Amino acid sequence: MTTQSDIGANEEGATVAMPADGLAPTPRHPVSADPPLAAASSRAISADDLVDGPDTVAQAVASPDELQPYPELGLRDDEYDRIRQILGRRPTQSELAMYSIMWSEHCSYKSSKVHLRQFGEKAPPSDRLLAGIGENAGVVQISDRLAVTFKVESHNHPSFVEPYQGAATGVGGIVRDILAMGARPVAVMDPLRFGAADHPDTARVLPGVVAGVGGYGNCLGLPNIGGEVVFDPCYQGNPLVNALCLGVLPVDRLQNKAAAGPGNVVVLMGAKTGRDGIGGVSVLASATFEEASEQRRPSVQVGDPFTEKLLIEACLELYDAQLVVGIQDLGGAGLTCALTETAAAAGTGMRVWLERVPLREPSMEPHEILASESQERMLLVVEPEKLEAVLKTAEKWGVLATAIGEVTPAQPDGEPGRLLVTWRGHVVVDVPPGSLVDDGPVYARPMREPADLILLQADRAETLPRPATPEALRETVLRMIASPNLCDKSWVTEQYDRYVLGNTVLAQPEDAGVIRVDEETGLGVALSVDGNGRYARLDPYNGAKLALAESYRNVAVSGAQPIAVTNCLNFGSPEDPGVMWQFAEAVRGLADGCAELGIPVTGGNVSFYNQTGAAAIHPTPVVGVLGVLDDVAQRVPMGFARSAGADQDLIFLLGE
Amino acid sequence: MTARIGVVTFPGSLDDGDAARAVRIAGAEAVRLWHGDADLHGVDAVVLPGGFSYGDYLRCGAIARFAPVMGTIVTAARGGLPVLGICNGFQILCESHLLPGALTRNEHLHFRNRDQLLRIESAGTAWTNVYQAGQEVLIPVKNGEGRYVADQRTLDELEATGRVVARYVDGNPNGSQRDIAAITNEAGNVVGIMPHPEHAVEALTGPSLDGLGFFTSILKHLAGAPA
Amino acid sequence: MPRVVVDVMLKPEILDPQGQAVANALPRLGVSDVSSVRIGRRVEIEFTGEPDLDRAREIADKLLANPVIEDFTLRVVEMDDTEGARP
Amino acid sequence: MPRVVVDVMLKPEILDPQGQAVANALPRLGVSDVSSVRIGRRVEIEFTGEPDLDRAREIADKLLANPVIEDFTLRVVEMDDTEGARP
Ligand SMILES: Nc1ncnc2c1ncn2[C@@H]1O[C@H](COP(=O)(O)OP(=O)(O)O)[C@@H](O)[C@H]1O
Repeated sequence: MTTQSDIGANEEGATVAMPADGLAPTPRHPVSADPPLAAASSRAISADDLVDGPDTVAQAVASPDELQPYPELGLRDDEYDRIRQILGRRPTQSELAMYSIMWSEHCSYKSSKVHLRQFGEKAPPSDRLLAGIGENAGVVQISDRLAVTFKVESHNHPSFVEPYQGAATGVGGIVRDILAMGARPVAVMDPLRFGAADHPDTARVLPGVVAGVGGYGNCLGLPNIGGEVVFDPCYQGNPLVNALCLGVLPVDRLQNKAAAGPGNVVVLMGAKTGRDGIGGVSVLASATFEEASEQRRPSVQVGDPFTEKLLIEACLELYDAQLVVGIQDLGGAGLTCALTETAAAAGTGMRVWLERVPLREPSMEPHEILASESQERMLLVVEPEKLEAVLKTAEKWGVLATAIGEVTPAQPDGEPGRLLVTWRGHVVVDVPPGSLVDDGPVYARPMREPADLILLQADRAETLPRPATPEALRETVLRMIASPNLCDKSWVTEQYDRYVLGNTVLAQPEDAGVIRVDEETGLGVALSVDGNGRYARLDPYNGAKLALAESYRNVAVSGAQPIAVTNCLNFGSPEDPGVMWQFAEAVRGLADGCAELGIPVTGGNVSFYNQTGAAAIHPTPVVGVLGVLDDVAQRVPMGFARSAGADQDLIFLLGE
Repeated sequence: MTARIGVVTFPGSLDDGDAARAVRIAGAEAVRLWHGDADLHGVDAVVLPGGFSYGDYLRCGAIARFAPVMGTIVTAARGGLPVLGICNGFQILCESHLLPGALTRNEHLHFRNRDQLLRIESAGTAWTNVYQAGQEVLIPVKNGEGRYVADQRTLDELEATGRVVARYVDGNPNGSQRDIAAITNEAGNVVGIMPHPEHAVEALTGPSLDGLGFFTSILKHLAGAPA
Repeated sequence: MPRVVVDVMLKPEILDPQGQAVANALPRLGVSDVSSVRIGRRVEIEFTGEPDLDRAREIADKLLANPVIEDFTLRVVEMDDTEGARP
Repeated sequence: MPRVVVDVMLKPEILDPQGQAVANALPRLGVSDVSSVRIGRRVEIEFTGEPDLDRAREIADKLLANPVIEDFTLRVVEMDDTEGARP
């Protein structure tokens, strides 16, 4: 790419003129909660801006041959060509950053999409499902009045880099997904996988992850009602930190993300935006900052659960007062994802003044602001006449809220609107939002059964020596219960608050967590998350089914009726045909299993590239099942309690 | 007339709903108080609930102490208003100097949540009068900074004047000096307790019903108190 | 920009489990000549105008330190030229 | 006794929720001229013999600071005559 000084003043001049044609740089609603930034937006454009200004659309038109660092951003040649085709020109720096994020595996599901369809296709019909796959989280109705929403997500890689913050922000992220559906988050769970228990790096990762899950969840006031701690050397360089959140909402409070209604105001609420997690797109600035950029661009995000707690309370108050039209959380892809998804969902356009985004570091450039993964932020779409009430609510809870843009109409010809982003008067983004969200690449990647699978399967459990004497049996049992995977987990679970909110009916060490949802009727839900990477390694199809069956059983034995499934699919690189085969088989198994049990997958998450060099983790589908209890007083705890009055109780073994 | 018990919500309060529920289960009316409102709305007693007020980022309770509502509560408590501080509320009471000493990082450096056996040492306070001195109760404890510390003189004085309200038995979960779990002021109207009695008021959700006594005690106290 | 730095340390008689945990871990790093480790807070306060020591002292006294368990000291530090050596 | 003091601060670009919470609380104390507060750790290391800066640097690097999000500086300080003014 060129250095910024290549940018000629001539093209820039044309750009500066653009705001005159109806795109007033001053907000129509003078509402920024941050006066200095609002002031910056209307300050005169100085000569400095012309030299150091951002890459604009006008420049992109004028310099079609400029080399751009798309391979460093993870885009392939054909993907880059597609972008040029869509835009009819080269993308600006900001646009390139946005496409690279939205078309990444993480956001576009480009390798998994073709397989995940089965969840919808094979799902049994359900009249409980108010929102399903594709939404921030699935929503299931559990009574005339109430619905619950739940989802499990991964934060694996960040938790390896910085265990505490990685795990903490993993919890924070899934909680915002649940919040975005209109629900009050009411519980969390944390399926975890680590390398060997006695490996020195496990001593770094495990305590940090557990403290991070606890630190964030405890501080938000969400009871932790279950999870998993599994050790296996295959996770040594790729620990799995999955986090599940459960939320409850009145059916009529269901929110959606569509930025409907031209003229409505786009509000950014929550933390200021900093250079968190923009490691990926930092190459865009490296030509000018070289060494400095290394220092300035941490890929680590730091969580602030206190701000998230305030954000939760503020959002719930906004929902109850019916003050928002649409809402979306800011997750991994930051503003880029929130702006494009909300606009694409409504078919509208959007006009955004990027300089109004409150920044933690004033020197941030447009592409950095768009890519930032700063935590604890939500994007709201608000009718202009309700804006003041929204800002008042935010102020009451002490969170920042700033109008940064407005919804614009679809094109006159009926085509969806465009997303137009300016920064101090320069047009830095002008794209069809749907092209980022829905038109990303989709791959049917090559798949091949791993060559070593036959060998692995040949080594059968039946051929292992078995304890034959009572002493040997005793020794085996003692070894098993002392093994890290089966031992008491209270060192972990004691670091989690399971009492807060006062509705935890069952939690650790029970098979399923049970939460009372309605204090008057006793209505409640049970949840379990389970996975077994070793089964899935031997047979991904049946391994996924077994994970589902285990979770389903755990919920059923608590006394609940299982009704919905979420899942987090943790795999190696999809570019490895063996991994891709494992993935396809696991998805097929889970979809078939759900069809057989008659419950739908309502949402989930795919985490690929859990791999060090050529060595992938065991395929690890983690499955969460949710069940309903009409009266939580009827729950069945795990312990055998002596019935009153009886001398002895009988123990039965059910099944084959 | 039913007693009206105020429950304060600070930004970051988490167990405020639970405290209000416990108040209702005990048979009183729970009145929600807001940190930014200095008015106590005529309540007969106040509960400062658990949580992470203001994120507890500096020191637990350090920032909450400056909330407008605390100004009023400190004055009223000195005048005899019964105040119960639970966990974060206990920390706030110490930071506000209504109670002596301080709550510091757990000795083992971890947040710890477990069902904890306590011995009620003093049944003479506004919040413990339905218990018997020496009675053992099972109540959840959950904190990261619950280790009570004070200088030797203060500790000796607390012991000598019967102001240690409850002690951990069967294991000290955080390294508290002299196993102290709860203390009171000289007048016995202000009590700070680290464990969470509000989490032990329903058979379905708690390990016992042993926590309810704190909330029924205040009703008994108010009923006996001269108007 | 000069800032006021407030150092808040636990009083010597108060147990510092964090410092102790570090001290206990040192032998495992092959360090045996450390007799004690204490961990406190360092607070850097930047004023809009000139650094104001009296103001800072008031903030420290009321908010940053808890006199029951902590002591503090404060001073003005030029930040560009840092106090110590970078590693 | 001289000690080695290690100051560990979050890198400037990393969010500091602690410092932010304190900064936001100041107006309630009547303080309005503070523009930013950053909070880190101050670690005092006492050696059995002479203070050993290299040793301390190694300890800081491996144990005291998290290089992913924190920077540290270190120096030898005479403790009896403290660095700053007592309140
Ligand atoms: N990371 C965790 N977070 C919360 N709870 C956990 C975690 N790991 C295990 N648990 C809980 O501890 C209990 C025992 O776990 P585990 O030994 O995996 O049981 P099981 O084999 O029955 O699934 C279960 O209630 C489980 O939910």
